[in-house]
Amino acid sequence: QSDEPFRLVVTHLEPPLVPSSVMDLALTLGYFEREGVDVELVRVQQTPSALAALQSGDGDMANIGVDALLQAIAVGADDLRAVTSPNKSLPFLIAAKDSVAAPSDLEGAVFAIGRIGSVDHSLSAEVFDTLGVDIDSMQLFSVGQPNVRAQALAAGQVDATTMSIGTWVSLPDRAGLHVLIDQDAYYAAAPVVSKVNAVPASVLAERPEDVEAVIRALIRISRDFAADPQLWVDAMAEALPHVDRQTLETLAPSYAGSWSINGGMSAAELRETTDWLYRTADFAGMTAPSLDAWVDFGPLDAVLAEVGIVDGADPADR
Amino acid sequence: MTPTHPTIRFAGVSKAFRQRDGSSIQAVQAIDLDVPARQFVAVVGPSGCGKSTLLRLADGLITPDMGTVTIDGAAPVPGPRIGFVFQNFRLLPWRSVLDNVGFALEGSGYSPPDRRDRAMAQLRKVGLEAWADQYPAQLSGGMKQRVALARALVGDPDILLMDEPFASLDAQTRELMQEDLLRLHAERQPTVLFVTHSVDEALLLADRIIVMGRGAVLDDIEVDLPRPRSIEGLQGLPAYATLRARLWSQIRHLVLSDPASAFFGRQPG
Amino acid sequence: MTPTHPTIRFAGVSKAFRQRDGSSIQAVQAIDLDVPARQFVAVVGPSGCGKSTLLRLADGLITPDMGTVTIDGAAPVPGPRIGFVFQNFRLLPWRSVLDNVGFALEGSGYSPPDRRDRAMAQLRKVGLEAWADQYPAQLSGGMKQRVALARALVGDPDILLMDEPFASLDAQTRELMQEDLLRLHAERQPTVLFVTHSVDEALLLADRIIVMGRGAVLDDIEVDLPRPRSIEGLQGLPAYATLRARLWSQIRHLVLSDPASAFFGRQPG
Amino acid sequence: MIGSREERVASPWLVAVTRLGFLLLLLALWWIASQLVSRNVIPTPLATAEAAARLWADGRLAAAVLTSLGTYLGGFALAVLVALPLGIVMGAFGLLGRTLEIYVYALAATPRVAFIPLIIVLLGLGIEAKLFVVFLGAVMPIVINTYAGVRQADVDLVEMAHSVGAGRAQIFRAVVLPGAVPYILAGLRIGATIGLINTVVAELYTAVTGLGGLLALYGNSFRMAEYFVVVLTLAVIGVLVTELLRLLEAHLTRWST
Amino acid sequence: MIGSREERVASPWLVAVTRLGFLLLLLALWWIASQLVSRNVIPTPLATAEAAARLWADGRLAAAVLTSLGTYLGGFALAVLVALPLGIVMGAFGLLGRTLEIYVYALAATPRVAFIPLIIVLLGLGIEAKLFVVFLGAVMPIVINTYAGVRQADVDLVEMAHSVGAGRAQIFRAVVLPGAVPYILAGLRIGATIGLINTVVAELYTAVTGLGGLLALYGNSFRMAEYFVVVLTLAVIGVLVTELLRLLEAHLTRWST
Ligand SMILES: Nc1ncnc2c1ncn2[C@@H]1O[C@H](COP(=O)(O)OP(=O)(O)OP(=O)(O)O)[C@@H](O)[C@H]1O
Ligand SMILES: Nc1ncnc2c1ncn2[C@@H]1O[C@H](COP(=O)(O)OP(=O)(O)OP(=O)(O)O)[C@@H](O)[C@H]1O
Ligand SMILES: [Mg+2]
Ligand SMILES: [Mg+2]
Repeated sequence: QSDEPFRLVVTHLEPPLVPSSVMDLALTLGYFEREGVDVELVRVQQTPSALAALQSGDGDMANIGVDALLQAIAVGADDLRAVTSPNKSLPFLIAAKDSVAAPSDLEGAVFAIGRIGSVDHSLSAEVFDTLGVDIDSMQLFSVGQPNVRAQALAAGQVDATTMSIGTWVSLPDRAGLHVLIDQDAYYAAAPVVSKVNAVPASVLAERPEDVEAVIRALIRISRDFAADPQLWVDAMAEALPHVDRQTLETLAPSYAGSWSINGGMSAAELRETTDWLYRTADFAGMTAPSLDAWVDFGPLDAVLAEVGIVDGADPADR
Repeated sequence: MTPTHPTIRFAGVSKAFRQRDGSSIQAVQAIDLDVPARQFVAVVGPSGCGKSTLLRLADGLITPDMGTVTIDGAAPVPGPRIGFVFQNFRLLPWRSVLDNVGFALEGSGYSPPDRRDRAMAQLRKVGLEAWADQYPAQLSGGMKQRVALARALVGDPDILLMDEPFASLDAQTRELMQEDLLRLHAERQPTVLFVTHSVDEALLLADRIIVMGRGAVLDDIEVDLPRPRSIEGLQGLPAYATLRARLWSQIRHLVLSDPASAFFGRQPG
Repeated sequence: MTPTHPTIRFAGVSKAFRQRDGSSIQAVQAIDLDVPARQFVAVVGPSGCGKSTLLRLADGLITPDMGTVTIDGAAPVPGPRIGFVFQNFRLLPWRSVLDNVGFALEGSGYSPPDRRDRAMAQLRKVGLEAWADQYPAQLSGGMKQRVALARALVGDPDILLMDEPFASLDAQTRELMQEDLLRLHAERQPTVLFVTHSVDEALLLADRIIVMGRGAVLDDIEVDLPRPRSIEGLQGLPAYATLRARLWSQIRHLVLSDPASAFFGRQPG
Repeated sequence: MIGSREERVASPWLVAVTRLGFLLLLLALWWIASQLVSRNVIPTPLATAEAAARLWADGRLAAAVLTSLGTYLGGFALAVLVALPLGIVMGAFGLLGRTLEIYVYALAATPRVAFIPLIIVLLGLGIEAKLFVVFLGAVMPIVINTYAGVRQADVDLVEMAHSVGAGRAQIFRAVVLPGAVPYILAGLRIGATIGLINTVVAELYTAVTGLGGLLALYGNSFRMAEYFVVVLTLAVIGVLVTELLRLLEAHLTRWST
Repeated sequence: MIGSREERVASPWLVAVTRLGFLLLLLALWWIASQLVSRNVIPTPLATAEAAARLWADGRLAAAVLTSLGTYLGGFALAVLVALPLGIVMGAFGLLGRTLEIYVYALAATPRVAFIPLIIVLLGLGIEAKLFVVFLGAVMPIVINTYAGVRQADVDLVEMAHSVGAGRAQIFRAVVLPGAVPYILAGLRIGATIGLINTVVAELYTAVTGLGGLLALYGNSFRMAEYFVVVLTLAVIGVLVTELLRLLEAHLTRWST
């Protein structure tokens, strides 16, 4: 075991208004400490930086997109393993101008995506598909980062785009905009695991107790929040004094089923996610790896053996 | 253009320059001087006495701290009608010899081919026709000086302000240029202020010689020698010898009496 | 330092400069010239005939295209033991007058206070002690030339290469500087190459006069006038008049016979 | 430049040879690095060359280069058109220059990314926004160097020009600008390189297109060989533009020996 | 500089007044813009001032400034230490300069973002990586301007220095460098501004800290008043550093009248 702090790399700069806030709150509320692990949060902007941090040894665990992890593994970073997922389903929604009343109105309109083949593009295509709308009937516009997409929508430069609910609620002025497809409908249409916490093999080998302690702390805090949403509201209000408490109160119930009470790692869901991703354009021509090539259930199972599995929450099938 | 014949007048003119240490140098001090139309005035005096400053004042390039400089009653306006030969040539390094000379005509409504022709004619007069397309960096010191001369003369100036214009020329070329300048003066009769270090040159060329010392006019000598003059012709005249001796002793006195000079108090060798 | 007395030797030296249009100018052509130790040699000749080029070759600043330049048998190595007065002063604008003079000593092992003292002493000799802390931009033309002179002399050079060193000085200061130079030569006996435009100056100072024309040595005249010399003293001597006339007509001939010159074929005025 | 006046010009052949030698050295270093750094972060030169051939063959690279070049050259041209007059005017009118300079520096020191939201609102996501981002990056170095160059004008030559009666405009054209040429060209070089960088920034932060888009694509999917091809393409464009500027400079300063 | 020699220096008081006047003009324009542009993209000056007071009071801004300044000044200092010698050597040895210049331009034209993954893998997320990003941005303008300045050395003065027997080092110190000062200082100015921009880039793309972190934070959550405070803080730092460089320049060129 090392005396060094355990560096957990996250891709947000302050506790986000979504369930992945458990990583920040577990630190401020002392969950990590209670599990005996000295966690240091390292904040980066985007998944590529987080991945690079894992590879350089400057991070021990990173919360990253599944697509990026699979890409990295596909090109040779084959010692990375997903061990848990505090935010398996990012609460995405599709927001649009008021003039776009129904998804079918988007035909011929401008729809902003990150870029051709990116996850938000593929996910949105899937969502529109289940609603009977062909995404290719829209003018797709590659705009990049989520906040830029939101700005472009707010500025009236595009007609609709995909964003997380956190981004949506932090938009300062939503006049003239509305939610076209909400997060539940979105997830129902495209049920894929979007983010996982990954660790390199070296950390798994050298600091297994720390990895387990982190997973344990995240499960404990998720269970506490699931049991009492008001706890999350209080903690967030403290962490983000500038956010309207009313907003937090509205958001809290919508996350009722989103907390990763059992670690957020369902083998079936992960397998589906792999298959789905490998059908998208970004992975064209590659063969999907088996689950054990990128997931290690070991640490999570050890934790679950200790804290027990809660039925009716996120499945812990293997 | 038909020549006009302006009068230059300095009335109580003083000019100081600030120095690094905050003090100032009085370059020119309470100068009263009238240069009547058509007169050829030579200015002599020891190094640093304010000769170049006087010329810059006359061209309106600097303005006096006190007093006024006027040309025919108005403040001087620099332009090609006032030809200025600077002590340090000041050629534009990025222009050919020809274009350096032509530069003096650019503001004055000549067509480009006209400008070329006049500049070329002037270059011919200073013996540099063959160098028209070269750049200044390729000229010898004397050649640069001749380009500067050509530039000052190309506008047919009514006033000539010349700061040691022949200093870098060999004796013979200098003599020939002096002849040309005398001829020019006889023909067009510009008003001339001519700084020189050579007493002989001053006596050969000028109607009148101003002796400057430490920023002031110390003597003002009418040169009543017969024209046309030549060095050989002058040397026989007693008046020439008298004037020469007077000027010589004036400057000697100035140099030896300046307590700041290394030669202060030294006896003539 | 005790003076040494080097010999400068030019053997078949030619040097051409490329021009913009691709052709070249033969600045110096097949020059054979021996300057024995301690000799004071003046170089005269029309503008652009290669005098400055000759001096730069002697200092090793440029290398000949053909032939060799040697000082006591070896290629010349520039340094403070060869004092060079450039025609265009070349002062460092960002250094004070004192530090410009001191610059010549910086490579040669003097301590900084030593350097200051020597530079100051040299400034005193050219009458600019009071200007030690000023920058070149604040000096008149003649003052700049005196700073350049001081810089060339501060290293107690064994060889002096002087390119019209007194051209910007007033007549009297020039005379006093000439006296100082003659005294220096009598005492330390450096070997001197002295470019001048003044035939009188050449005759006053030199043991021997080289007449150059179009890159070549055209005449080589022993000046067997008695020393110590003074202008006044010389003027009475018949030998002086003869030499003067000879030089004068040589240069006149050169200027008037150059087909590229404006004065080509002109009759003496 | 040191060495006697005569040693100043290296022969073009020699330069070509030493440049090539240095290139080989870089390639060797690159190869070694590709072997040493783990996890395929650095592709081998060979893999990169193959990727380049592939990208060139399917026309993607060429299309991206064309798109990016349009943005780049357009924005750079705008920057030149604004920066030269501004730098000149600031240098010419001392008070104006001293007044504006701190604002110029302030603007120069503010990250372009910081303006992106504003730019999107005002100019949208299209070519206008991109041109503006390139413009913003390239304009400052040109202004700063032009300003410095104009202030350095030779006072003796300016006085000479006054003495022949030249007007302000003529003094600028004939005396001040030619003297400022080396400054302006150094400024153009820096502006050209930063403009290229900002082309990529613009393509990443407004509508994703061109070489910036390819960079994002290959970067996010860790296709490092392709990624390197894009990076090297950018470097080559940078070299071409700055070499053109060198030719321009050689032409403008042909008077100096 | 135009106008006769004597009109060249504007009084510091006058400059202060005109600068202030321009500032008021900018504030007025800002206010108008904040009213015209929809959706709170531009906060009012007042809202920004309040946000500044808030950020200052809770110590966040000061802490971020300190963090960023450390990165910035460290990286800039490194850049100066490398760029000056490199620019000088390139200018001094013609062949070396001509050989290296294209590689320098190539590097200068390659977006820093493109190197970020490599930098993180090799240097991590910490201060080393950040210093390196700042260094990369600041080094090129300084090299390019120093190189240009050294090549512009006055050949007459260099020949004079040779004639007094000065060695290479002395010629550099006494002749070439003083002559290149205006170039070097313009290069330092540009380098300082780009270094500051790259500080933000570094803080955005490696471990998020300092002012770059605040910028991302407020940008992502659309808190525009706070966002503007950070942008203005960056601008002020840029102005302070370039004004310091101006004082340095005035000191180094005090010889020119
Ligand atoms: N750097 C150069 N490039 C091209 N040509 C040059 C260069 N230096 C000198 N020349 C040419 O070489 C010839 C001789 O020049 P040099 O300076 O030696 O003449 P000079 O005798 O000193 O003349 P002056 O008395 O006018 O100073 C001239 O024709 C000149 O144009
Ligand atoms: N720009 C300036 N700044 C400061 N002082 C100056 C400036 N120009 C001239 N001076 C000073 O003014 C005085 C007169 O200078 P000026 O150039 O008029 O002398 P001069 O008579 O032409 O001398 P010379 O014969 O040596 O050329 C000198 O003491 C000089 O130092
Ligand atoms: Mg003078
Ligand atoms: Mg000469």
